[in-house]
This record gives sequence, C-alpha cells and structure tokens, in this order.
Amino acid sequence: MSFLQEIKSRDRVFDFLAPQSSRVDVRHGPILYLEDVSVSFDGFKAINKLNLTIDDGELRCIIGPNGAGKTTMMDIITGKTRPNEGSVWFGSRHNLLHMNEPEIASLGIGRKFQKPTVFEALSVFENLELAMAADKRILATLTARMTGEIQDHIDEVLVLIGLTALRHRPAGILSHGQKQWLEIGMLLMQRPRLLLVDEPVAGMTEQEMERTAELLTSLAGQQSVVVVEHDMGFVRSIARKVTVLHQGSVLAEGSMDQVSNDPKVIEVYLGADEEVA
Amino acid sequence: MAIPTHNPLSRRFVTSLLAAAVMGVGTQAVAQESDDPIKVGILHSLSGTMAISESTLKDTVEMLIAQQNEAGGLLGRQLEAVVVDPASNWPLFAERARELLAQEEVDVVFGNWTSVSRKAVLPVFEELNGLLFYPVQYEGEESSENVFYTGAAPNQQAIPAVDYLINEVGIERFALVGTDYVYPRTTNRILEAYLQEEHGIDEADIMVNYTPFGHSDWQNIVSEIRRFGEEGKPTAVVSTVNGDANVPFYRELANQGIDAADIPVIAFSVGEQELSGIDTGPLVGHLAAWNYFMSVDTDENYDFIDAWLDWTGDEEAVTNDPMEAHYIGFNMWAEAVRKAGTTDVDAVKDAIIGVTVPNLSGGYAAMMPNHHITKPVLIGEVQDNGQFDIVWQTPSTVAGDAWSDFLPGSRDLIADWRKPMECGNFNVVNGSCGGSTAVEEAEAALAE
Amino acid sequence: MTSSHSTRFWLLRPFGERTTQLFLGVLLAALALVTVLHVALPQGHALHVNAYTVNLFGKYLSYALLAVAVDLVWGYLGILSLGHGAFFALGGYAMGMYLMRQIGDRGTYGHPVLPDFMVFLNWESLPWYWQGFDMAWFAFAMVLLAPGLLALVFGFLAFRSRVTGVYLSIITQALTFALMLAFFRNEMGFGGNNGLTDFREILGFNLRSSDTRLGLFLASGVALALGYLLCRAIVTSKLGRVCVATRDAEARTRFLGYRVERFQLFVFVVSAMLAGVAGALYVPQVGIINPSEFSPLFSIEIVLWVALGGRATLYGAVIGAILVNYAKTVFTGVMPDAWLFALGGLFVLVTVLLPKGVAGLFAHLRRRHVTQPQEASA
Amino acid sequence: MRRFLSKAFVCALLLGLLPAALAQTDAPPTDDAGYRLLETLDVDSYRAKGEAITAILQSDDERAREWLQALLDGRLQRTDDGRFVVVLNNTGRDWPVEDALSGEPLGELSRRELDRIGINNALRNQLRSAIAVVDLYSPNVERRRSSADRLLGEVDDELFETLTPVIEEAEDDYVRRRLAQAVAIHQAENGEMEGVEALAGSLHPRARVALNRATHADDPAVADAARAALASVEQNLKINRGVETLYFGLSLGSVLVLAAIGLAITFGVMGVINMAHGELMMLGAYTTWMMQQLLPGQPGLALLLSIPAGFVVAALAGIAIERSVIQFLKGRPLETLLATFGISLILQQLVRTVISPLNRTVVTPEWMSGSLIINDALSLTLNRLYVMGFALFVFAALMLVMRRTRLGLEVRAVTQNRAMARSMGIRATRVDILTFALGSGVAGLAGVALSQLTNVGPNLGQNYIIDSFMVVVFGGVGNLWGTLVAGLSLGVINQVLEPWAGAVLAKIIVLVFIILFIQKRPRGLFPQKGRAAEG
Repeated sequence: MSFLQEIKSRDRVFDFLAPQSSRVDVRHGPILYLEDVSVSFDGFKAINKLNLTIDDGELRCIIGPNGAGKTTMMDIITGKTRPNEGSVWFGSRHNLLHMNEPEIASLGIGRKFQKPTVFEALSVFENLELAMAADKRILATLTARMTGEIQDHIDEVLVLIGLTALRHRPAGILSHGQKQWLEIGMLLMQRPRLLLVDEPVAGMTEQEMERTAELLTSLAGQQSVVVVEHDMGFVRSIARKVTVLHQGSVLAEGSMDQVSNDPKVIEVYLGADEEVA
Repeated sequence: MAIPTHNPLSRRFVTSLLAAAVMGVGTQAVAQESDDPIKVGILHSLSGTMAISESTLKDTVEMLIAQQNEAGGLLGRQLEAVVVDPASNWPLFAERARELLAQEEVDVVFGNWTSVSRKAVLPVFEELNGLLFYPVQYEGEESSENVFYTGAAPNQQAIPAVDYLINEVGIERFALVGTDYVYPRTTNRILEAYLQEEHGIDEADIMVNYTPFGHSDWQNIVSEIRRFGEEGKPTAVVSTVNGDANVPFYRELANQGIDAADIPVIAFSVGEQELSGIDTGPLVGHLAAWNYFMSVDTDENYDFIDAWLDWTGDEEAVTNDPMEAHYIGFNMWAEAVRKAGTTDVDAVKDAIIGVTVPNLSGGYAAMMPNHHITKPVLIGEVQDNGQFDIVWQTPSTVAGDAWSDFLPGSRDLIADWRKPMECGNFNVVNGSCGGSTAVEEAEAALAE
Repeated sequence: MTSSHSTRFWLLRPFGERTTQLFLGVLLAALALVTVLHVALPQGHALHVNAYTVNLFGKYLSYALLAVAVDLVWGYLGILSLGHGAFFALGGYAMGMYLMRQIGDRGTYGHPVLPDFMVFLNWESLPWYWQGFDMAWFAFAMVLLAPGLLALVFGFLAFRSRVTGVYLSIITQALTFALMLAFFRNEMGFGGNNGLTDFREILGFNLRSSDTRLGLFLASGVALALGYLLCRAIVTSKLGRVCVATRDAEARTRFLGYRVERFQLFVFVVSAMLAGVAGALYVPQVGIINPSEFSPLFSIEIVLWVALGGRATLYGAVIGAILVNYAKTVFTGVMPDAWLFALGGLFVLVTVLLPKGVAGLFAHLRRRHVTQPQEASA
Repeated sequence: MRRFLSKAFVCALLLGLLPAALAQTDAPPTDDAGYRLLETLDVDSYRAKGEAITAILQSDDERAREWLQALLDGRLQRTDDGRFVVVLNNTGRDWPVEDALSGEPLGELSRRELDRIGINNALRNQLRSAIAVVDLYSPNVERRRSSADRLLGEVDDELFETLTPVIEEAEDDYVRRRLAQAVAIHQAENGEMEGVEALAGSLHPRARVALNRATHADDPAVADAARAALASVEQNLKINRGVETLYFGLSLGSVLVLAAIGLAITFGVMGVINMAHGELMMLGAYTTWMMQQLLPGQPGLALLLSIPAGFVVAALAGIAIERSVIQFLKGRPLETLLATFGISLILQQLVRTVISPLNRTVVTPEWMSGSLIINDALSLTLNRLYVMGFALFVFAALMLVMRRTRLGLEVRAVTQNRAMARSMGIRATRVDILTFALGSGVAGLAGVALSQLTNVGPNLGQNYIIDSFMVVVFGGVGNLWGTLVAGLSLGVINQVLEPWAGAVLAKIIVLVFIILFIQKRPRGLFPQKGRAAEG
C-alpha cells in the first residue's frame, strides 16, 4: 500500500465520516467473504489463496493443526494484519482491507482472543461498560454518564456470564475461565454482527464448556459466529458446518462427519486420529 | 526529627507546614552586636558541572578569611564563612543568593562563575541590596550598583590579546572560535568591530565559528581553520572555547598538523586549572591571555602560592586568574570596611571606590567608579607541565570598561557609581541615566 | 475507581471522592497557613515564614503541578515521557517572553522594544515570534498553545505510527535534547545560554515585592488544585477508563472500537498544557528561564518524583515532587556531594523496592483499591 | 606522567645525590668558555641578547642547542650566586634544576632564588630558526627531517644564505627536498619566478601560502605564474577535500558505532534499557588512565593493555548492575530505564568523589598522534584512523560471538523464546548475565577508544548516551548490522551537514531526522520481521 493511500486510510478515521450504526448489506447472502487471500512473513506463507464465506447468522467452526493460519486469518479479518493479496468483504458493501481495527470493530465485528485479554486493572463492570456499543469518540467518552438503561444492559450480561457477584472486583483477580467468560460478555456488549471466537474453551471445566456451547449456539441466528477451536469434542458439540484449514488454505469443508471421514483431513491429522474419530 | 538543626529553612518548613510550635524557637537572626562575627557568603557551585572550576574559588575565599582572622579579623570582629551550594543550576543560584541575603543576612558575597549565574542572581542582589564580588573574566555590558567585577572586562583581556598578536606576532587574519554562549558571542562581536575599525582588517580576514558546550568532534572546524590559514596571510585563532571542549579541540589541531608556529591559538578560558586536567602535549606553544599566571615571578605571588599549597595540603595544587581576582576583591572589601568603619552595604559601596590594593603580579589594583578594577594583561605560552611562560605583558595596568566602545548599543554608555551620577548606564550623548537608546527611541516611538 | 459517581457531570465527579476531598483540604489548609504565618506574624517571630521560604514553596507547587501532568500520561496512559521538561520549559519561555516585554525601556540599554541581549548582539528589530508577547492575554494563551501544539504534532506522528513504550521514551528524550541544543543557539533569539532574566513586573505587580511573590505562591497553589481536579475528572470519566484499558491492553481496546491513538493524543496534549502552565508559574518565581530546563536529566528527574510518590494516583505525584525537591534543598545545603548519590539511590530503590511509591503504601494501608499498572511495557 | 618522572627523579636525588645538591654553593666556574657565553645573555638590551645568541650559535659548543632550547622555554635561569641553571620542572615551591654547564643535577632550588633570562618575540623567532638550523647538522636523521619540516616558511634572507650550501650537502633526500621547498617558498614570497616555478603543483599548505603571496608580486609575470600554479592544484584539492569530509564522517560514525554497539546487545538482544551505558564507557576510559598511571613512560603499552582491562572492568560492573538491579525488573523496561539512570548518576558521582571532579590526563602514545600523510593536502589523523579500525574489529568480533559461538546461539534462543530455551536446558539467567556482561564490556572498549579522542572525566558518558540510543533505534533494534550502517551513515550525514549548517544545527537536524524517521518506520532501518515482532 503506497504512502499516499496509507495517509488517506488514516485520514478516514474521522468518526463522522465512518457510518454510525453501519448497516451491513447481507441481501446477497454472505456476511463475510474472503477471496484468494495470501499473506507471508519473511517468505513463510501463513495464508495461501484462502477462500472462505460465512453466511449471515451461521455458526462456523474452523479447525486445523498448529500453523494452519487460523489466528492469522482472524488478524486479517479484524484489520490487525494486512494481506499481500486478495480481498476481504464484510457484507457486500464494506471492503475490510481499507479499514483499521476500530472501524472494523464499530462495523460490528467482535473478536475474542486466543489468550483471554481483559482489562485487569478495571472492574468487571467497567470492562463491560467499555465494551458496550456506544459513541466512542473522545468528547462523548469524556462526558459519558451512566444511565439506568445502560446499567440494566450490563446487569443482563453480568447474569448471562455469571459474574454478577464479582461486578466491582478488578478483572485481574478472575480465574482463567471467568476471564474467558468476561471476554465473551464484552463481545456481547458490542452487539456485533459477526463474532470471531478464538479457542473459547481453553482451560475451562466441563460444565463451563457446556455453558459456553449453549451460549454460542444460542447466539447463532441473530449473529454470525466463527469459532476456532482445537477441542474436537467441543467442536462436535456445537458444529453445524466445519472448515479445515491446512497450510493457510481450506483443506476441507462440510458437516463434522463429512470432514472427519475425509482422507485428506485424516492424513493431516495423522497420529491424532482418535481426536477426529 | 531527622532534619539538620543548622538548616533554618528545614525548620521553617516544618514549623510552617506542620505548625509544630515546639520547634524553631530562638532560631531567628538576632539583632547584630558588634562582637558577633562578620558573615561572608560564598556562592560557588560545589556540585554539578561547574564544581570543577568553582570549588577551588570557595577554598580560596575560605583561605583568605582564615588569613584575615589570624591577622585579627576586621573591625575587631572575626569573619565567618557562610557556604551554600547552587549546584551548577542557574535558578538555584538565585534561590541560594536569596537565602544568603534574606536568611543568613551575610554582609558580603563572593561568588558565581558563569555569566548566566550572575545574570540570575543580579535581580536578587539589587532587590535585597547585597554586595557581590564576581571574580571571572566576562563579556562586560553590565554595571550593577551591587556587583563588583574583579575579573577582566573584554578590554582587559581580548583587546590587548589581539593587539599583541598584530603588533608582536604580525598576525593579519583571525579565526574567532568560541562556544555558543554570551561571553564568546559578545567578545567576538567586540573583536570583529575592533579589528576592522582600529586595525583596518578586512572582513574577509575574520572567520567566526560557534560550537555547543562540550563539543567533541572538531574535525570539520579545524580543517576549515587550516584552509582559512592557507590563504597567504599569517593567521591566528582567538579561542573562547569553554571547558571540556578544549581538549578535543587542541588534540585535533595537533593531529591535523597545526602547531603554534603555523597558526597560534590564543585562549581566554584556558588557565592552569584547566590544563591540570589534560594532556598538555598538543597545547605546548599555544597562548593564553589572563591578568595573572601562576608563573608570575614576584614574591607576593610566591607567598600566595605557598599559602595555597599549605591550605590545600596538595603540593600539585595550582593557582589561577579568578583566584587572584578573589584575592584582590577580598582585600579591597576588607580595606573598604576598614575605611567605612562598618560592614553596612551602602557605606562599603561608597568607601570601596578608589580603594587600591596590591595584586599578585607586582602592581596595584584600584576599584574604578564603574565597579571594575585596573589589571595588567599578560600573555602566556603553554608549557608541557601545565604552566605558562609569560611572553608579553602590558606596560601598565588597564582599567576595566563596563561598556565596550565597539558595540553600537553601548558606545555612548558609561558607569559611575559615585554621587551625584550614581548610574550604571549613563548616556553621555543625551546626558541621561537609563541606557543608550532610551530617549531617541522613545521619541521615535512617539513620532510614529 | 468504581463507576458509582459516573452519573454526575464529569467535571464534578472528583468532588465525590474521599482522596480528592482530602487532597484539596490539605492543600488549601497549607496555603492558608503559610499565608497567615507570612503576613500576620512579625519578622523574627519563631513561626514567621519569610519571603524566601514562601518563594521556595511556590516553586515546589509549580513542580508538583508538573508532576501531576507527567503522572496523567505515565500513570494512566502508560506513556513514559522523558521529554515533559520540554513542555514545562516552553510554557516557561512563553511567560519569560511576556516578562521580558514588560521590562520595556527599563533594560540596561533602555531600548523600548528590544530585550538587552538583542541590543548587544546587534539585533535591529524584534523577530516575528516575539510579536504580541507584550500583551498578557496573548502570552498566557501561548503558555498553553506552544506546548500544546508541540505535543499535538509530536503525539500525532508518534501515536499514529504506534510508537510506544521504550521507543517513545527515547524519542521524547531526543526531542527535549534537540530543543535544548536549539535554545542554546543565540541565533534562535531566546537569549541562548543566558536565557531570559532580570524581570521587573507581572500584570503591573512588581516582581521584587514580597506581596507579589506571595501572590505567585497562591496562584501556583490554585493552579495545582485546578490541574489536579481536571486530571481527576479525566481519569474518573469513561475516557479515563479507556486510557487505563489502552495502557494494559492496547490491541484489545482497538478491537472494542476505540481509536486509541486519538485518546492518547488527547491526554498527551492536555498533560503538555498543564506542564506549560507549571512552567509559566515557575519562571516568575525563580526569576530566570534558560535552556537547562530542557535538559534530559531534568525530565527524567520529574519521572522520579512521580515514581516515588506513586503512579496513577495523581496526589502521589504531588507528594513525590515536594519530597524530592525539599530533600534537594536540604541536601545541596548540607552535603552537596551526597545529593547525586541520594538521587541515584532513590531511582534504584523506588523502582526495585517501592514500585507503587509512597501512595502505594497509603493505599495498601487503607486497603483500598487503586488502579495499578502491571507491565507498563507495550 | 612527566610530574611522576620528576618526582621519581627528586626522590633519587634525596637518596643519593644529596652531596651534589649541597655542592652547588661554591663559586660559578667563571673560567668556563660556556659560562662566558651564557653571561653575555644576562643583559638588559634585547639586541645584545640577540648578538649573544648568534655568538652561542657560532661557538661550536655541543651544549649550545640545550641552552638555546632552555632559553626559548624560559627555563634557562640564573641563581642569586650567579650560576646558570636549567629548570627541569617549575611547579611547586622548589624547582629541580641542573647546572647549565656541567649538566649535573643540583637538586631543588627555591624558585625565589632563581632569576629567569627573559626574551621577547623577536628573539623567540630567532631562537626557533636557530635551533632548527642547529638540528640540520644533528646526527639523528629524524631530527634533521623534522627541523627541515619546521623550516618551511620560516626562511628569511640570512637563513637563506645559511641554507643554500646545506641543501647540496644533505645526504638524506627527504631533507634535501624539504629544504629546497623551503628555499623556494622564501623566493616565491619575495616574488621571484624561480621559487614560483619550483612550487608549481605542490599541494603543501605552506607552498600555497607562498604562491598566494606571490600573486600580489610586483612582477605581473610572476603573479600570473603563481595564479596558474594555484589553479592547477584546485581540482586536486577539491577531491582531497571531499575525501577528507568522508573520512571525518566515517570516523565520527565509527565512534558512534563503538558507543552504540554495546547498547545494541543489551537493548536489542535483551530488551534492557541501560541508561548507565555511558558510565560503563566512562569506566573503560578511566581504566585506560589507571593503566597509564601504573605504567608511566609507556602510554602505548598501557593503552594496549587497557583494551582487555577496560573490557573486564566494565563487564564486571555490568554483571554487578545486572545482579543487583536489572534481574529484579525483568519485563519492565521502563522501570529498568529509570533504575539504570539512577545507577549512572551514582557512578558519575562515585568517580567525582573517589578520583576527582577534574578531567584526567590520558596521554596519546607517539604512534597514535599526528597524521598519516596521503599527500601534502590530505592527511588522515592517526588517532581516529586507529579508532576506526578498532570499531570495525570490535564489530567483527561481536558478529563472530553472536553467530559462531555457543553463547551467541543461546542468546538468540533466549531472545526468541525464553520458556522454550529454558525447557531445552539453556540456563536463561546465565545467558542474561553473560549477554549483559558482553554488552557492558563492549561499552568499556568504547571508553578506551574515546579516551584517545576526548576528555576523560565524569561527564564522558552523558555526552554519548542519547546519540548511541539514536543509533540503535535508527538502525533497528536487535540488529548489529543495522547499528553499524546507522552509526556510519549518521556520522557522514552529520559531517556533510556541518560545514554549511554549523555544528549545532547539524546535530539538531540529525536528531529531528531520526525522530521523524522513527515515526515512518518504527522498527528502524533493518526491522526484525515476522509475527515475533508483531505487537
């Protein structure tokens, strides 16, 4: 990207320019659309001619061995990493490659990191408050007041993620699982159209996992959810459609059964059969 | 309370902030009685970058006080040194000056080295009507009622120095190299004007260059000087380079093959003290202009040096020009106090004008009405042992000129603190006190 | 900081906090006490506070305001600026230029317009950037604008390209170093090494009268109070929480849709302006401004005040500034050589043993939660 | 060092030569011819002194040169009892002297009983050339050459007479050429065609001085010839000038590289900000000074020895810092920055109180002073040439360590993934210590080099710390090559800017340039790529 464009794309971060409550155009089906995307670090092709389509309200699981490029794919969608080639569309109107993280976020793409990242110094309540979909310009933020309606909204989510008791404790003291939940809660506060969830159940107990599964499946429908996960059990429990990434491109796609019987996949997961079977 | 008891400030801090009434009783300066000591303030940096130069001056004053006390003190009272440390920090100088005058209520202050520190304390001394003896050669352009300038004014160092170069060495071309601060700036400006007006030296034969403090990479400048010297006329460098920058400067000169025979360098800020810190090899044969050298061959000087060696207990210790300035200043003040019969500032100010005391180079120094003194000017050649071999000296002493005749702003100004004039910047043209441009500029302003 | 106050108007929130109430109480009490002890009591009375001491406290207070400014960016934004001395000095120079112009024709050369140093360095006319400084309103505006503008430009570039952490610290240091070199140059027309001095009066009050000095002392106190309130209001607002969020997890904050670089810029500029005000109050009280205020060493020292007092508390910064500077006054008076040892030692001890500073201790004792940065690295 | 010698010498006296010292009271040997010669010097009229000097010159007394030299230095003095002595060292109360005639040491005399035989500048010049002439006949060829060099431009009419025969006799052809040149210069300055022609094409500054003067000659032909001669070398000079500037830039650059390369390791590889880096350099410089104190008289050897010594001292100091402070601040770079800054203050003050606030004298050994003469117009200062070489050597050595040794491997491993490296049995703490020691040691080496260029004083470090950080950041953290390129290029940029921007502005411009550059490329010239570097 030439310097000039860069300047342009940076000047475009004036809020009043970016559409508020931007309505995503999904009349033509897919809400997310990646085409021939490639990116490489020092010659190593992390993503290689990746094509991926997520429909509106779909719940999609993405699996694949380490280094398959799952996280990199998320980085690209959320604007953290810029691909060398290819195009990424959100709905049929927004070209994500021309936007930066905050813009993409305010378009309605929420992301949960592999390693749960919450604001440890802030209280659980404040974490959610910050995540809440609202006018996020400086003055608005400076003069923002707490209204009853906001309170209620946050309380709902607190209940949903079961952290009501800890609402005023700093997020730093939460357990790993609780952090995962808080982060999911923050995603919900964003009211996103598309959730990217990276390994949501890592370090969760069985019943925590179940609740997560419920939550994600319940979300599907009004929101589109993309889950990257290693835990095959979990994937099986929620998955309707599964995409297998390998060496930066799609290896197989389909229902869990189709995929797990696909010889290519088995070969990739060789030595990890029992996971697939 | 772990606060040093002999620091009144700390006490005030505590008393005022915590209002601990128990503290601080009877710590105030009690009314002066004739038998309690005369307080002599010393305002020299003992820490920070200037400590190198200034701490020796503090010792000098302490030595002089000790000597005075041995000789029975002054007006039958003992002298007591009050030492504070402005830590080479200019705002701190003002603060400390205030402490000395307002808090310690000293009768006289000996202090300061850099011009900026003097400028910083000046308002304080004028506000609180104190006495300051300033011992370092400086740029002139100043005469305060409360300050006595015992160092050289430009006409007591720079101008005789170039006279020497022109008349004795036959120099026709000058490179004025200096550190970028007010003393070199002013001195060089004066020299430029002086060389052109008095010696008819062509502007093209004067090169001026400024470098930052502690400049260490002289390659370009030195080679510039070298080329400047290749134009056919005998060339000299007049150096107002300050402190640390000197070693790399002379080293580069030597390494680029410029020795004193080709292009002599005459320095105004390189004295015995500075030389004692460096490899003198590259400097040997170069020149310096001062009003005193340790190598002056007089018994007064030898007495002073012996006293100094005893006082410091260091046989390698050196004396230098500002030390002599303090020596003269201190004796002048003492003499004035005797004359006035009191340490009262105003009385001393009046009494000191015209006071004459011996200097260390076999002559006498007199306090002029403009608060500057008469000094001989000596040119010395650096020897490999860090001493100067005196190669020339003015036949008689030169009176310090507060206002240079070679700067447009100050041509018409004189200073005379005797009644009735009592003015530091009297304009001889329009006969008014208050600067060269006051009247006509004001008129011009009105005219518009 | 719980969001219990957040229903109030943002500027008023701080008044609801115990710490703020306590802080303001102590500060105002101290101001009143010193004033009374200075005015009411006669010279020579045991508890009389003389002009010199008042002046000294005034200086401490302006330093304290500077420390608050630094704490705002370091404590809450995680930006360790080693260049805040530059903003302080710029504010100081703006004020200094005003005071210079106030001298008028009372300078030694009696030139009605040109300051003395310009006269004897043969400047024939006033450079353009000195125009307007004879008007108080303009000069005081500049006290805010000069540092603010520098912070805006510098911050815009830096945050836009996500220069953070150590890199930012280093280039802020380079910035103030470059400015120091620049102001040392006499061609710049700021008096070079000698800087600006020999001030006569401010707003018509004689700078050499002790009443004026008391006035400046009080002004510094009030400025500190207001500055503290402003910063407090900022950090207790949602914006403040966004800052903390940025400090601890910048990427995450971005993914929440906050344009981090502009929050950083906003706070950075505010802080720079506060530093400028501190400088403007400092100059008339010490009577000189020169390039040494730009020296990197000074800027780092400021950071130490904050570190000692305790980051991300604001009042800690005030405590730190006063403690260190009082110690400096005492030390350089009593045992000059020891001062650098003490200062250096403080740096080490505070960072290794007392990462939360004095305020951290208080907080620990009061067992009340104060937001703490964990890894300030980016 | 000289002082030290004289001290030793004095002690020797006090021990053994006391009788000699006492023996000095007996009457001066008025029968000695030399004594009578010297006596003629002790007169008031400077003309008489001038004649006396000529007399001494003509008397083929082998002590003549010493006398003249002493007279020139103002060390030829006369005691109250009329003896002539040469003062060996005129510091302190009593000065060691030796008899001007016998040359035997007379112990220390009080400076009060010594009268110096004064001279004026006319005499100084006369003496200088006189000594030069004497040296022309000296058996020592080096001395002959240097005196021939000194005579360039010093020749006056009478010297011209003396020299013309000498030129033929001189068996050393360097001397012959130089003398011919000297004579030619004299002729050119007098506007004689012969001289101008002889000097045509010469690049020597002195020669060009003479030609410049000749351009003002009365005889237009000579003037034109002189101009032509000057013009002919102009192009050549320009080239030389360019080369010179480049050299200046590279030498400044190599200093920057030396100062920065240690940082490149501690900062780049370990991510540790060491604000005390400058003070570690200072330690290296002071080590050099120590060495020279320990080995008086052999500055060269001392310098060579202080290379390993400086490394070790600084490295040990580094280890101390790492153990005492930095290890507790892992992963808190900003705190590390503050703490190490504190350490730098402490180290500075330590040196001030323990050694001295004054700068220390570090002597430049013979083989490092002066210049390497490429041609008469271009000469490369030796000390900087050595420093340049040294910088490259250090760099190469470091590359070797990082690329080829076990340590380097472990360092890189730990840098990339601490946990992984640990689990593979690399003792990370040990690696940290070694890395930091290495970086600090290199700083020490830089100090040793700097002691040959600038002051050895408590402030030495401060002057370089910011520059070196700039170099590392500019070059790209964690990349030694980057540091090398950055350092050299910054040096050259600076020196190219300096002539028209002035030293200060040049520095400012470079700083601003770097600041802006970092905005454009936050990771410097040679960034570390890949996900590792992200975020």
